[in-house]
Amino acid sequence: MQEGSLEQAHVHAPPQGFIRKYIFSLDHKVIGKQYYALALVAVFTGMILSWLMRIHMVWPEAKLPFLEWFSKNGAPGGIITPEYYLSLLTMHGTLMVFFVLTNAPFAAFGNYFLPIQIGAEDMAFPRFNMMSFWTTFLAWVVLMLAFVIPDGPPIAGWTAYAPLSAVGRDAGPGMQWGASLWGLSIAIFCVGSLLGALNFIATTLDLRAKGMTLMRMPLSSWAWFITSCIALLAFAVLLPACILLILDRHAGTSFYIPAGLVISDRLQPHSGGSPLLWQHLFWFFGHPEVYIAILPSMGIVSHILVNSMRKPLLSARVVIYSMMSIGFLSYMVWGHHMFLSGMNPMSALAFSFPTLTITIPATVLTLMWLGSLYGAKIQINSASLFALGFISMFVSGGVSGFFLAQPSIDIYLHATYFVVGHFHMVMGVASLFGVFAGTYFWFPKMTGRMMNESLGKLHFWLTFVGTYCIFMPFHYLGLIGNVRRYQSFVDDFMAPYLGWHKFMTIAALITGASQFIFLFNLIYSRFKGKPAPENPWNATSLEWSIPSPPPWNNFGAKHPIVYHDPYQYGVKGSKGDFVMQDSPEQVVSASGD
Amino acid sequence: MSSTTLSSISSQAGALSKTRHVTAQNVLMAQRSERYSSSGIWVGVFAITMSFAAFTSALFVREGTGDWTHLALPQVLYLNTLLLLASSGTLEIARHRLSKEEGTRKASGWVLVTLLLGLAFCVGQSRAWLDLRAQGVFLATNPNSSFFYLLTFLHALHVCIGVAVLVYLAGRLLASHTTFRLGLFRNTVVYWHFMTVLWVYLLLLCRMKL
Amino acid sequence: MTGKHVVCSVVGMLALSAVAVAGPNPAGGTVSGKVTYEGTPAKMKPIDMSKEPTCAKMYTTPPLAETVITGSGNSLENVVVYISAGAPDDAAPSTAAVFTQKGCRYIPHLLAFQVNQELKIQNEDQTSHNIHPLPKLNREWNKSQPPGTPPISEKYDKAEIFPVKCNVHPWMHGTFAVLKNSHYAVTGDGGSFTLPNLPPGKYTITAWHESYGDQSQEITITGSESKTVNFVFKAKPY
Amino acid sequence: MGKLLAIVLVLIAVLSAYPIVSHMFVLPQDISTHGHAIDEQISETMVEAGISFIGAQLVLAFFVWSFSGRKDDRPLKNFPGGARALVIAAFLLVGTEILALGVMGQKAWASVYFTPAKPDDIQVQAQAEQFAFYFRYPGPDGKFGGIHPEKIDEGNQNYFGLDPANDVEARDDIVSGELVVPVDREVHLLMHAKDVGHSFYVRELRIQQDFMPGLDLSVHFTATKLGKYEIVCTQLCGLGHYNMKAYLNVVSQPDFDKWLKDQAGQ
Repeated sequence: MQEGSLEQAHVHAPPQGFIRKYIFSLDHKVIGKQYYALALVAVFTGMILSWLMRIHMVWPEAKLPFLEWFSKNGAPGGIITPEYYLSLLTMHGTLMVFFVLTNAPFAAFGNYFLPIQIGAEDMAFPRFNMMSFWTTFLAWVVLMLAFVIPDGPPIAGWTAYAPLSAVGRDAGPGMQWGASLWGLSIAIFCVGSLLGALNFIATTLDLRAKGMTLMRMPLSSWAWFITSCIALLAFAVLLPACILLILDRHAGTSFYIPAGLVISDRLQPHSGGSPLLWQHLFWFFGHPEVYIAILPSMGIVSHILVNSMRKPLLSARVVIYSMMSIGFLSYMVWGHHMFLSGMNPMSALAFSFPTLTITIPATVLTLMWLGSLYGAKIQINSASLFALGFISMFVSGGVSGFFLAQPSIDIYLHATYFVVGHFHMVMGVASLFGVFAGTYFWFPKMTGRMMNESLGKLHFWLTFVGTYCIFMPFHYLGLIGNVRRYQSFVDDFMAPYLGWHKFMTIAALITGASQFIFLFNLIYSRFKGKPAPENPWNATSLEWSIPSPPPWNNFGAKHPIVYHDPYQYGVKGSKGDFVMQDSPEQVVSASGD
Repeated sequence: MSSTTLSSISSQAGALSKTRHVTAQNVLMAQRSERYSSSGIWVGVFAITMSFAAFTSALFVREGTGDWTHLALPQVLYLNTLLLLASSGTLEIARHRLSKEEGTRKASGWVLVTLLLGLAFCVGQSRAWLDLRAQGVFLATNPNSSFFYLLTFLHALHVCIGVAVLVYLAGRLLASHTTFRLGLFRNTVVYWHFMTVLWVYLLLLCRMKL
Repeated sequence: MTGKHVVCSVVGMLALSAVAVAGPNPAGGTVSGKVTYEGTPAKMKPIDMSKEPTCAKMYTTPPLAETVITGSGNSLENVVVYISAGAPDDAAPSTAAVFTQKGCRYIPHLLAFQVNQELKIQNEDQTSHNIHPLPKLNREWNKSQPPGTPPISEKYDKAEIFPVKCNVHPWMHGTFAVLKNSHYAVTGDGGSFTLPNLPPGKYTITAWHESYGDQSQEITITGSESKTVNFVFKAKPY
Repeated sequence: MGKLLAIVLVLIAVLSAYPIVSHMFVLPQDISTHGHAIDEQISETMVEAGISFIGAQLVLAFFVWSFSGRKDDRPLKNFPGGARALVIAAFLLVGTEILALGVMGQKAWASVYFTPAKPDDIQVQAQAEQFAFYFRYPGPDGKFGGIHPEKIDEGNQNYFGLDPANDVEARDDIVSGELVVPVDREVHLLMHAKDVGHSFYVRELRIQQDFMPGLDLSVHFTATKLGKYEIVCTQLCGLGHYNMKAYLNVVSQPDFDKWLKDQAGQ
C-alpha cells in the first residue's frame, strides 16, 4: 500500500486539443474507431482489387483506361498483365487478411468495448495501445507504397512462399522492392498486433470491475480475450519468419533458399536453405490467423443473438469452452495446408485428425446458437439479421472443411476454387457478417445516433444473397478441378464453365456495390441519424449502462459493480424483460422457464 | 487486498467533486497499475520467448540441411555472460533496497551500476561481432554465422531497451522520491532477469549447435 | 522462314546504316567478308512447343533452335559484325529497331541497333509474352505483353550485347546488340556481311556469335578502297 | 421479415444442393488405378457434409420462421434436453463421422503414398520451371545424366543443365515437353524444381504433388486409359503461373517404344 502511493497515477486527465483527442489519443474508444476506419479503407480497397481481378478473369480483353493511368506497366493499354493480376491478388489477400479480418472484429471492436464490457476505465497500457494502432497504420502505409513504386506490388500471393518471395528481382516484376515492402509491412504489423494482444490480455486479467468474475464477462469479451491469446502466439512466430525472409532478400543469407536454383537464367548465390521452413513458420501463424478472424465474430454474434432472442443462451459456459478448444486446436493443425508440400506422408495423417476434430467444438457452437433460438422471441433488425446470417454462412463455409481436412481428398481439391470458396465463406464473409452485426448493434453506443434500419436491412439482403451467389459456385468449380490463382483460363476444359465465372463476377460487382449502401448509412447516420438512447436494445451488459457516446473515462464518477451473469434476459426486471449486470436488483425468472 | 479499498474508494468517489474524484482515482489506479502491469510483463516475456522459440526451431530445421558447418564462438562472450549475470545481481540488490525503503539514493547507485553493466554487455557483444568480422566471418558467410549474428543482435537489442528504461528510472530515482514508478521498476527487474536467462540459453544453444 | 526474316532485317540494317552516314562523307571505304566455322557444330534440336498450342499449330514441323544457324560452305548466320574501335560514336537514327514475337519465336533472333535508338517490341501472337532482357551495364526491366496491348518502346544508353528471354516460353531466347556506331551488320544466309562508307582510318572490326564468342581484326582504310575481312569460328559439337 | 429470412434460407439450401445432386458438376473421368478410392472418399464426404449443411440451414430456417416477431404473451421455451443433450449429440455424431472419414481417408492416402513403386516401373524425371514442365527419360543406357545448374542453356534446349561433352550418361537422355507414358504401366515420376516451388496436377490421374526446390520428391501412378490429358501447375510460381502446363499422353506400349526410338533419333 505504502509503495502504491509512490506510484504515479496511471489515469489520464480528459485529453485536450485535437491532436491528443483524435489522432495520438490514449483513449481506447478513439483507438478502436481509428482501427475501424483503417479497416474500412482497407476493405473497400481490397474489394475494388477483387473487382478488377474478376473483370479481367472473364473479360481479358477489357480495356480499363483508368488502370493504365494508375499503373502504366501493370495495365498497358488498359489491359491487365499477368503479373499485375498477381499483384492485385497478393494485395487483396494481404489487405483483407491482415488489415480487415484482423483489425475490424478484433482490434477495432475489442479496443472499443472490451474495457467497457469489463468495467474498466481504459486499456491496461494506453500508450502501448496508441503505439499498436500507429504501428499498424505504418504497416498499412508501407504496404500501400508497393502500389506507387515503379517496381509494382509483389506477385507471390499473401502466403509469399519461398523461394519465389525470397530471391528478389529475378522472380519477376514486383519481387525486387514490392516484395520487400510486403515483408517489412507484415513485420511491422506483427509488432503492432503483439502490443495489442498484450494489452487485451493484461486488461482482461486485471482491470475487471468489482464482481466481474471471468465467467461473468460477456461472450464478446471472452472471444476477444481468447483471440488475443492466439494472436500473441501467432504473431510472435510470424515476426521471426518475416525477419528471416528480409535477411534472405537483402543480406544474402540462405534460410529459405536452397542451392542450385536458376531463375531468369541466373544461378542464385544461395545454398542449403529450406523452403519448407517458411511454410511451417508461416502456417503456424497462418492457421491460427483464421481463428483470429472468426472467433471475435463468434463472440460478437453470440452477444447480439442473446439480446435479440430475449433469452439466455442454452449454456454460455459451453460456448466459452468451445471457443477455447478451437483456439487450442488451431495450433495443432497448420500442417493441413502442406499435405502436398513434401512432408513425410505420415505427418499428413497426424495433422488431419486434429483438423477434423475442430469440427466438434465448431458443431457444438452452432448447435448452441440453433438450440438457443428454439422458443425465443427473436427481434428482427439489421444486427440480428446479420447475426443469423453469420450462422448460415459459418455452416456453409464450415462443411467444406470436411473435405479439405482429409489429405486423400486434398490430393484432388488442393489449390482449386473449392479451397478459395471455403476460406472466403468461413473466414472472410462469416467474420465480416460478425463485423456488420457488431456495427449495427454498437453504432448507437459509439456515435450516439441510430443507424438507418431500412438501409441496413437492404444492405443485409443484397449482401446475404449476393455472397452465396459469389462463393457457392467456387465450390462447384473446385470439384471439376478449376485451379486457383490463374489470371485467365487457358485450360481447354474450362471453356464450358466460363459462364459460371461470368455469373460470379456479376454477383461480385453487385454485392460489392451494395457495400456502398453500408458506407453511406455509416456516414449519413453519423451526422443525421436519430439520437440514440443510453440502451436502445434493452441490453444487459455494462456498455449499455453508460451514456451514448460514452464519456472519455467511460463510467464517469461511478465505478460499476457487477451483480449478475451477462445475459439476464427473459426475466422480470424493473426496466422490462431483462436485468442489467450492474443493477443490484434480484433476478426473478419470468413465467414459463 | 485491493478489492476492499477499491470498493470503499469507489463508493466515496461518487460523492467527491470531479477534481477530488480524479485524485481518489489516482490511488485506485495506483493499486490497479501495480497489479495489471505485473501480469502485463509476464505476457510480454511469453511473447519474446515464443519468438526465440521460433528462431530455435528454424535453427534445428536449417541444421538438417546440407551446408551446416561449425562456428568458433569468440571468447569475449563468456566475459559478457559474467557481466550480464552480475547486472542481474546488482539490480536485485537495488530492488531489495528500494522495497526496504532505505532511501532511494542507495538504490539509485545500484541501478546505475546495473545499466553500466548492461551497456558493457552490449559493447562486449559488438566486440564479439568485430572479432568474427576480423576472421572474415560475416552474416551471410554460412548458416551458422547467420544464426549467430541474428540471435545475438536481437538479444542485444532487447537489452538496450532494458537499459533505456533503467536510464529513465535512475533519472527518476535521482530526481525525487515521490514520483518514482515502482510498478515500472518491478517490471523492468523481471524483464532484465529474463534477458539474462535468455542470454544464457542462447549461449548454450550457440555452443551446442553452431 | 526465320532465315528469310533475318535477311530482310539485315538488308534493312544496311540501308539504315547507309542513310546514317551518307551526309558528311559519301565516298568511303567498304569492308566486306564472310563468317564461317570449322569443326562440327552442335545439332540443333526441334523446339517442343506443345505447352503453347496456339504457337505449336503454326508450324507443320517443329522449328529448330536458333543458337547456331549454319549455311552452305560452313557459313555462319546470326553473327553481328561491328566496329568496336576507331570509329566515332554516331547519333541514333530516328527510325526504330523492331523486335517481333511471332509463333513464340523472336524475329529477328539477333537484333542489332544503336545506343539510344528506339527499340519497338510487338507481340503478334494470341498468347501473352514476357520480354525480359538480361543486360549487365544497362537498366534491367521485365514486362509482359498480352495480346492486344500497344508495342513496348524502350531505349538503351550503353553499348552492350546481351540475351533477351521470354519467361513464359523458356525456349524463346534472342540477343540484343546495342552498338556505338552505325557501322555494323548481321550475317544472314551465306554468312556474308558488308560495312560500307567507312571514312579513312584505322579500325578494329569485331564479330560476335551467341555461343562461339567474339573475334577482332585490325584494318586500315585509305580513300574509297574495298577490303575483305573473313572470320572463322571454332564450332563445338556440344 | 423473419419469415422472409426463413424462406431465403430454404431456397439457399435447395439451390446450393441442386447443382451437386443433379450432377451438373462432376469430377472428370478417373484414369488411374488409385483414383476410385479418392472419388469414393469425396462422394462419401459429400453426403455427410451435404446432410449437415442442408439440415443446419433448414433447422435455422424453421426456428427463425416460428420464433421471430412473436407476441410477448407467449412464454419463452427452452430446447428440450438443453445444452447437455446437444453437446453429447455433437460429440457422438461428429465423432463417429470423423472416425469414419479419417479411417477411410487413410486408405486412399496410403494407396498413393505408402505403397512403394513397383520394380518394373518406368522412371521419368519431371522438371518444373518458370513456366513449363520438361520430362526426361534415361534413354537406352537406362541412366540419367547428372544435373549441372550452371550448364542450363534454354535457348539451346538444355533445360536440365546436362553436360553431354563430359557426361556420357547424359548424351542419350531424352528430353520432351510432354509426358508420354505407356498405358497400364506404373510410372515413377522423379520431381525436380529448377527455380521456385511448383506443383504437378493431373485431374484425371487424381494426382497432385508439389515440386519443392532443393528437395527432390517423387510420386508413382498407373494410367489406365489412352488419351491426352492436361498437366497444370497449382503452386503460385510467378507471372506465367496460369500458363504453366504440359500434356500427359497415355499411349499403348508399342507406340511408346516407337516414340522413344524416334526421340532418340533426333
